[in-house]
Amino acid sequence: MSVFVAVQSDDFCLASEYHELRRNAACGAVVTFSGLVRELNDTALYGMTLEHYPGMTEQALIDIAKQAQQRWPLGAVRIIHRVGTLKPIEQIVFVGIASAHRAAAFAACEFIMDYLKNRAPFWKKEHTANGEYWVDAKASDQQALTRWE
Amino acid sequence: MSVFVAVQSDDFCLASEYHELRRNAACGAVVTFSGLVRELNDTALYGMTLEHYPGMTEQALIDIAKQAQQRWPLGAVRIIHRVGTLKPIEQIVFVGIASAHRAAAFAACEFIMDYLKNRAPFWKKEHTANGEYWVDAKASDQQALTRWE
Amino acid sequence: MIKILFFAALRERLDCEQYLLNSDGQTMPVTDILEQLKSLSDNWQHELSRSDLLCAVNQQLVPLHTTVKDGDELAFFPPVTGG
Amino acid sequence: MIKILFFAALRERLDCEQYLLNSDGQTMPVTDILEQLKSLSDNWQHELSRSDLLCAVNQQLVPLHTTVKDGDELAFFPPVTGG
Repeated sequence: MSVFVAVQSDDFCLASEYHELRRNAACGAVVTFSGLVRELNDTALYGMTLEHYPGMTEQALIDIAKQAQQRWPLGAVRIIHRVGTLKPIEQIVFVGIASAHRAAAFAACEFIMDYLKNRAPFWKKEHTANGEYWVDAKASDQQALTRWE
Repeated sequence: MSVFVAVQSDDFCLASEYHELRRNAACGAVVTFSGLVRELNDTALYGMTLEHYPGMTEQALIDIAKQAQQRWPLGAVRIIHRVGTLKPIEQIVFVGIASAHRAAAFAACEFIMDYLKNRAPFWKKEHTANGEYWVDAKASDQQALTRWE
Repeated sequence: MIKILFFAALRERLDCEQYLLNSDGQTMPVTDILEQLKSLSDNWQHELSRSDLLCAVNQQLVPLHTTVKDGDELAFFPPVTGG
Repeated sequence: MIKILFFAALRERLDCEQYLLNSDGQTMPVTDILEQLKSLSDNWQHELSRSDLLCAVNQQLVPLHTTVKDGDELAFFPPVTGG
């Protein structure tokens, strides 16, 4: 099992990540999740700033990847999270899984996103037409964890 | 909601598909599944031939995409399935979903793969060191449907 | 006339890709057509008796008791293995 | 000495990124440290009383009753919103 984790201000390239995930010839299933900066319902979004806790973020992502690895048979896990200032429709986060089994690949990818949303120390501040606001944590993200308990 | 379906002998490009899926600015979540020709446990695999029922395959994939659309709020669904002769580690199938919500994107992508595996008229014949064999349907694929009923 | 198609392992075992059945303008259940086809030979009898046989009428999966009519496209095939 | 870090909305509201606490070599629960910090001002009292306050010791999420010792890195922050 290979684990790759990165916290970076640079953008990432889905095609390169996929290329890495495909290296294991025993893995017939590759699932990817990409999270993008999306429009707001009520006001114009100019962009957002992602703050993080340097050092702890990388550690938290590795921990989450290892938990996934203990639950499902995985060939490779890649997690990238961006920090700094992002514009609308830019990429924020990538999680990619390679496995011999598609059910394991889907479950591990969703598990990692659910845990990342609740446990990895990142915080979003939105820059909108109405001012700057720290994003509130969503109850639905906390709720999502219950299915894995 | 946009639906794109293709049955083709040509390879596909994940980066191009992702580019299309990202067009909808309201969709912050993109999930992709890629199925690859993988090694066999017991013998060398030289490649496989994918037979299909022309006309019905496209129709079946559109039906499956529409069922997913009725269950979850989706921005875009893209399904590509290759036919003809494929070599090891080549791409077989792609399913990509864009949605405002990651849970919907994950569920729809897995739902489509589960239905495709049981309802879309494709058949694999493996070319191995021991001869040519039609692949047997797996009970686990049929079992996977029960969670959506 | 009803066009009957066979796919994959079934096509190979029957050594038949397409079979045209004169339906005399009648509608009939797929099960009746299956009985006619099974009477062609022991091999057809055996292959078309498999419990996992799938059937499509006009490119839609249907149960074997479905009725078909003149001009319909009927297809038989083994469990699908794509994806 | 215990290094205490604050992040995101909490950092802004306290107007404090880092606070060094002289622990006199003692071990103590995070709850005791919180009480000391709350006594600094009404604002600190208010901000550090939030029920959703999260705490990490040496970069691991921990409950507030966890004990810290000299040289530990302690951090307080609001619910995370990455991904």
